[in-house]
Amino acid sequence: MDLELGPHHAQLREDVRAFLDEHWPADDEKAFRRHAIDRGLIYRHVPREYGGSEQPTDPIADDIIEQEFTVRRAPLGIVGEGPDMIVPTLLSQGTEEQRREFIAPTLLGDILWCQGYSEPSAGSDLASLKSRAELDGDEWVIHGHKVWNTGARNAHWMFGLFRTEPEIPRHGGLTFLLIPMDQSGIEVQPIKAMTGHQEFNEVFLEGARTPVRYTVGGRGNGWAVSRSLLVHERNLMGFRSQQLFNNIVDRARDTTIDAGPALEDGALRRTLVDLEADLLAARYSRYRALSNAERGNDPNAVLAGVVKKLHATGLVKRLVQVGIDLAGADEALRDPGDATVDLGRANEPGGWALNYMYTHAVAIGGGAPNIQRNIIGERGLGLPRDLRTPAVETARTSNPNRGDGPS
Amino acid sequence: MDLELGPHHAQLREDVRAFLDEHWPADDEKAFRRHAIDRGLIYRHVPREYGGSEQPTDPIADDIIEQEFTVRRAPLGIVGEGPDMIVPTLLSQGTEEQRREFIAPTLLGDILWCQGYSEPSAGSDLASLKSRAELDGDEWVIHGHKVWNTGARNAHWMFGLFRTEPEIPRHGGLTFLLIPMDQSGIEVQPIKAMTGHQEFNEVFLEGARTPVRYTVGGRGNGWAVSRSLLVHERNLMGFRSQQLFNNIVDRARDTTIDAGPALEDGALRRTLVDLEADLLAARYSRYRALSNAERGNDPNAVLAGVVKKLHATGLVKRLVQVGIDLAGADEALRDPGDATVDLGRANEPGGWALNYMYTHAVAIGGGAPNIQRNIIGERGLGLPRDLRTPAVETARTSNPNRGDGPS
Amino acid sequence: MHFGLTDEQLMMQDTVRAVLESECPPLAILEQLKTSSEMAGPWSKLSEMGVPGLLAPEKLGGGGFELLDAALVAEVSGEGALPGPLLGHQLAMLAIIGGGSDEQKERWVPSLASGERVGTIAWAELGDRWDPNSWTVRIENDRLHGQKVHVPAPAPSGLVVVGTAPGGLAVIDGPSTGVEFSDFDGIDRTRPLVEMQFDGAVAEVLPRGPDAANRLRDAGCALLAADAFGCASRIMRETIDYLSEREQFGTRLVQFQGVKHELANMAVELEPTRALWWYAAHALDHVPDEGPRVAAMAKATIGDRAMRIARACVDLHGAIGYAWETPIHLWYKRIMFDRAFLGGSGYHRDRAAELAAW
Amino acid sequence: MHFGLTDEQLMMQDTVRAVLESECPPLAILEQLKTSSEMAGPWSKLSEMGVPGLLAPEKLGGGGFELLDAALVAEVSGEGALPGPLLGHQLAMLAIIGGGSDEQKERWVPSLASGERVGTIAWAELGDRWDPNSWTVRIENDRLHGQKVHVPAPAPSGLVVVGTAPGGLAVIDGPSTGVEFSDFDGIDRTRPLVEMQFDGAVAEVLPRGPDAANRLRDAGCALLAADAFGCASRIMRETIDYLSEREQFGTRLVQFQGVKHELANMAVELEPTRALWWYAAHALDHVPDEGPRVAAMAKATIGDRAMRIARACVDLHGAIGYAWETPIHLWYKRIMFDRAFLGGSGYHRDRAAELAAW
Repeated sequence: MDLELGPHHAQLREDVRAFLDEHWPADDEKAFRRHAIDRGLIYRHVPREYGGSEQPTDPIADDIIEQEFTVRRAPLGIVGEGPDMIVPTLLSQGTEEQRREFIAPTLLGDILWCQGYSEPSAGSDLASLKSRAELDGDEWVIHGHKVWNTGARNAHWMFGLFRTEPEIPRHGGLTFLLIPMDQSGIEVQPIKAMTGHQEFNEVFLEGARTPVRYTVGGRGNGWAVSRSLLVHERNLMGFRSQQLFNNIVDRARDTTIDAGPALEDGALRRTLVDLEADLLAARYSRYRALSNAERGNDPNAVLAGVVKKLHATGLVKRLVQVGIDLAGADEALRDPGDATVDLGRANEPGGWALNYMYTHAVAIGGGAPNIQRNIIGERGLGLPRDLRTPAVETARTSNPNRGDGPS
Repeated sequence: MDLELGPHHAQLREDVRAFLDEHWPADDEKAFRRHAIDRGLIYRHVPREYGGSEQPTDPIADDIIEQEFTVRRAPLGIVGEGPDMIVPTLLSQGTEEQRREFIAPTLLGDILWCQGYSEPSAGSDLASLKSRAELDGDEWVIHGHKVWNTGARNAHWMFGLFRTEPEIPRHGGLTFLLIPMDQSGIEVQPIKAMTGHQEFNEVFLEGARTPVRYTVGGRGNGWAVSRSLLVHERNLMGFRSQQLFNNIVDRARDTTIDAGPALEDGALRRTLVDLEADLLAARYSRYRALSNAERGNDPNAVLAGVVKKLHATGLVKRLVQVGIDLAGADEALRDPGDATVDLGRANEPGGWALNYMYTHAVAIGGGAPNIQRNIIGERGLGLPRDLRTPAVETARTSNPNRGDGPS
Repeated sequence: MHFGLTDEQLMMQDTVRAVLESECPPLAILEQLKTSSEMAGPWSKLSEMGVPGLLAPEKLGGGGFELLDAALVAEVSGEGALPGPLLGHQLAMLAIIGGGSDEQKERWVPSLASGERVGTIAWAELGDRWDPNSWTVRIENDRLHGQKVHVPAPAPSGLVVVGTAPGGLAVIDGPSTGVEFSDFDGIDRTRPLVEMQFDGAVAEVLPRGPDAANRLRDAGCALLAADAFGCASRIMRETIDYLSEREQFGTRLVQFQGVKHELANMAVELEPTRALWWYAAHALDHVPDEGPRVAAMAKATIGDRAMRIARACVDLHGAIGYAWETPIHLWYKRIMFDRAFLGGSGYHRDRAAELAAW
Repeated sequence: MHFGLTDEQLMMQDTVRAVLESECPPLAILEQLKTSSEMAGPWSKLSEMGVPGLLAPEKLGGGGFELLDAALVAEVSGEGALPGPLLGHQLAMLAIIGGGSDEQKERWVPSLASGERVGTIAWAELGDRWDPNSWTVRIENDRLHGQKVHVPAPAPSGLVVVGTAPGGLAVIDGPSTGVEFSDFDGIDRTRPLVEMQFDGAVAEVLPRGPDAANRLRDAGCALLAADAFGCASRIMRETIDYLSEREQFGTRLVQFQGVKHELANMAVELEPTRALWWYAAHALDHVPDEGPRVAAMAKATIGDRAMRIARACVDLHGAIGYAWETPIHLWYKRIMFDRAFLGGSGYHRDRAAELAAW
């Protein structure tokens, strides 16, 4: 085990601060990001040739960079379907042509993406999806209906799974396609969330078209392509949780329980210790996963991988409950209004109520909790399939990355 | 709603105290119980003609009597399979001859009973039991193997389910029999529990015999007879929980947290309030059930009935956890030794450790928790059967009173 | 001994339930919220049925019912996510009945009982000051000074009972100068809240206000507990209904044992607490030694459980549970209100501990 | 950056695991407990492998390993419910290494490291006095007076490190007058405890004892956390194995989704904490600012979760889980020991809060 905060880490922190002193605040976020890429501070896992900064794996360095950027409210890499999902997918499964066309502009925010997985009747059971693409010359013609799409209104492109081989059942007949959004065959309708915000969209595809060269991973291989996403999954949840925790501590300093600061209340202190224990467990589990990705000798790596999501969502739910209760009636009775899900601003008006509800999107997104439990049981603990569930389910549950949720 | 602690209740408390002043302590418990029956203080639900004291339903009166007897450590009615299970069964399903022969001696402890339900391969799935009885003239001849029998070593009689119609599958082929224990065809072997105590027995029946007149409820009707038990179930758990709670409060007075009595610790106080809320919920749910038994107008009575057991076992588990943690290392590191599961004495050495483990017997006894959950889902919430479980299960889950547990 | 509802009480619940289902079914509430944040609710229908005056004495035009009856209505109100001013109205009524002089009662109660006038209660102050001892609004020469928050939105011509330092009550009888209302963007759209600033508003002191204030708080706890219970049981029912329809993997979701057991665990948490709020409401009228403490316990316990159930049920729905079009957020937010209004769970647990005999 | 085990560490765990499985498999431990409450355990085998001296410096005959390595052995010890004096021995060794003079180390460490002598630690005093500041045993003129409880049973010729007021350490080097042992009927039969009464027993003060005492406590927390983790993961495995065999309703119990989801929830609670105790042990050697605090958090968190898992797994077995013949109570009781020894979860949470930067 080698986790020393070495001299290079102290140096990195100095470097980051100096970088921010020089470049931030900036009017032009894109220019700022270009500088940050040049200096190896963001998109550290993406090769230089595709627009990343290509740095060695070092989660401690990642943490230092995130901390310093966050304190200064400087933008890190873009968060969203583009950099987090399609970029790693194209890196591992895309054609050279696709990589050159999409990755760099995606990292700089010139191309925005949305995701086309879930359908009204295919949520947890994604392999049952119905939206279909048919070849017409060198173009796919697409008819279908996607839901729980977060970015459709602003996105330039959509990626997703479409049924191309109607004769092959379930997940065998799917193809992963990239589709331009700006065309007459696509209509986007917003879906309002319980928070009152327009967080999702429905996307209706009626004769939408995309060239065959935008097929990723080959025709009929869509299921495998979508599975590969999980390997590259970023762990934003851990960072988010730490920020929520920090917000709780801030609040506890300013709130009174029994005529003293809440931070001196014995029960709250024990609760904070419990929460922090899981924050540390999540943080070092992430380090553990990264190390195993390099060495591959962790005998419990699969189990550790499949429990990660439920551990993270369980923790974030405990955090928001403690936060909203500590914030008291003035927050619990308040509509989130225009509050944004800003990691560092839960203590602003409406912030706790918004985060409180938003955790449902976090919990459901990327796979309903019960699907996760099946995966943990079957892949993590080696349990057999459920009692007489249809055989088709095996295929489905082998993909922990998708589910009955927003995407 | 009419729950007034009326003048008659105040009078009752005076009467009970006077009774105890006069009759307790006594060397002869049986004589003491006879007096208590004469005065209407114990076996209040059993008709006079069968040896009970035949009083109107009044749980407040029950509570007063229990409180006063417990304070004085005077014996209430006998607790066990006899008065709690076979007496109500015979009252509702037995022949007049059976009632006259068994009930009064059972109430006075002259006849002790044990229960023959579970078998090695039939726990939760009780309908699959194999022990069989065959007619030989006017006697049943019995071969089989029962487990998790608590009273077999001292019992004079066993009641239980036996397969009498081998051609009828599952629960259809069972008969409820009463069998004398003192015969050569019966061998009892003790089973030690994790507490170190000999809490259970295995019973081997090899050619054991019992007269046909000891068939209860008719041949082949055993399943229905065993189901009727649940209706008469006594709620000892509530009383037990209250006693454990009182022990925690006592302990909290004598234990120091942060240089003050634990009873002044804010976190513990909130925990006590939470526990007490469920004690009250359980108590008034019991009153509610008794009232509904008389009026039958409670639209949620079925749901309230099926959740009772898991609510009670969940509560008792929280209680022992708080208790053992409060008692500290000196108790948590101590073997239960000869401690007894005495309701009022958890604070004596070994008492918390014993209760801590004993709650498993409580939780498992009378139906594994997951069987209870199925029953709650199906009977309480109207959910359909599980996904493609065998049809036979319906019959099984319709009996919430039995399960994969000690009996 | 009888610990259960009478057939009349059950019938009353069914009647109110039917009115809510016909007058303001959840989908209609959602529809109305699209264009307005004002939820009128079926006040006149409820008034015809005597609901506003349930707790008022018969001789003042009320129903002369007990708090348990009001709690039974609160349960059904929770089930139906009843929009409107009932909660604040009932508390205002209790304030006058408990704290007012005979003359005041005769002056105010009949029109409140009939529903002709609507009352509300200005209780909390900023910083979670729910405890009457912590109030800072002053009344001097029948004039109020200070600020109240989280006031159930009063009708323009309404009557407002105001908590005053140290723990008293005063009444603003209709529009008055020296009162300024400001909007508060409340989480529960069916029960909007406002903030009130008093700068010399004319008010009448309720002579027995200090006694009444505690009674109000206790009654409010019981009513909010019953409301939260109703919300949670309705959310469970909505969830079961949805999962019974929704198919995935060729199977209705409700048939998965994992789902069934999760729902069963919710029922184990919730159903036994029905007897707890029944008893809390009953005891406030009949067992004065226990009522306030049990009401505090009921509010804390049921509020927390209802919230957990609401949150778990959203997740059981999958993404659709998070969508605004699915009405469960009506109850979810109502439970948030029920938990927070009159003070949070920790506050009431601490109170219950203070009141305990141990 | 590397945060994982080396192949050597994994191999060491496998080796110890194999020794325990061959020398003292759970059923053999149960069998031995039928006739004796003394559990010898495979001490000589472990000594051959260098386990007793793992933490001793190489120049004193030890392995020169880190606390993480000792914690990895503790995990495996938990998995195998290892009977014997390893815990007390390791803490005694750490006491002498951390608190002794050079001469004392040279005198005592080699024979302890080889396993030839067995050490133990007399830490707690009656009334849950685990904090070194709370100790009352006095040492005057190299003679001890007072009482210690919950002492891991020492060998007759063993070495006993004794905590003394105010927070120091002293060593009783083998049999001595003025020491009286009395039996304590301990819950964990694989790690018996005694009580010790000192009435003028001869002892040598460890000059740097006060520093060492804190280090001991912290190391103990990490070792107990690792042990409890091992116990819980083994209990889960035993439960899965049993439920995979046991059929009811014509189906293996493990195929019921309710069972599967309950096991999955346990894994979600437990598996991430592996990285927590790894880090606690690592930090105690390498990140002195964080080590003590994280070790306290690991003990409290993992102890509580392991206990919950143990209790849930007993119930998942059905009645057979409650039977003494089923070995899971070995781990169950071992977790009870791990949670209570060196102080309960609340105590360590309070300590962690005191040490926090917030």
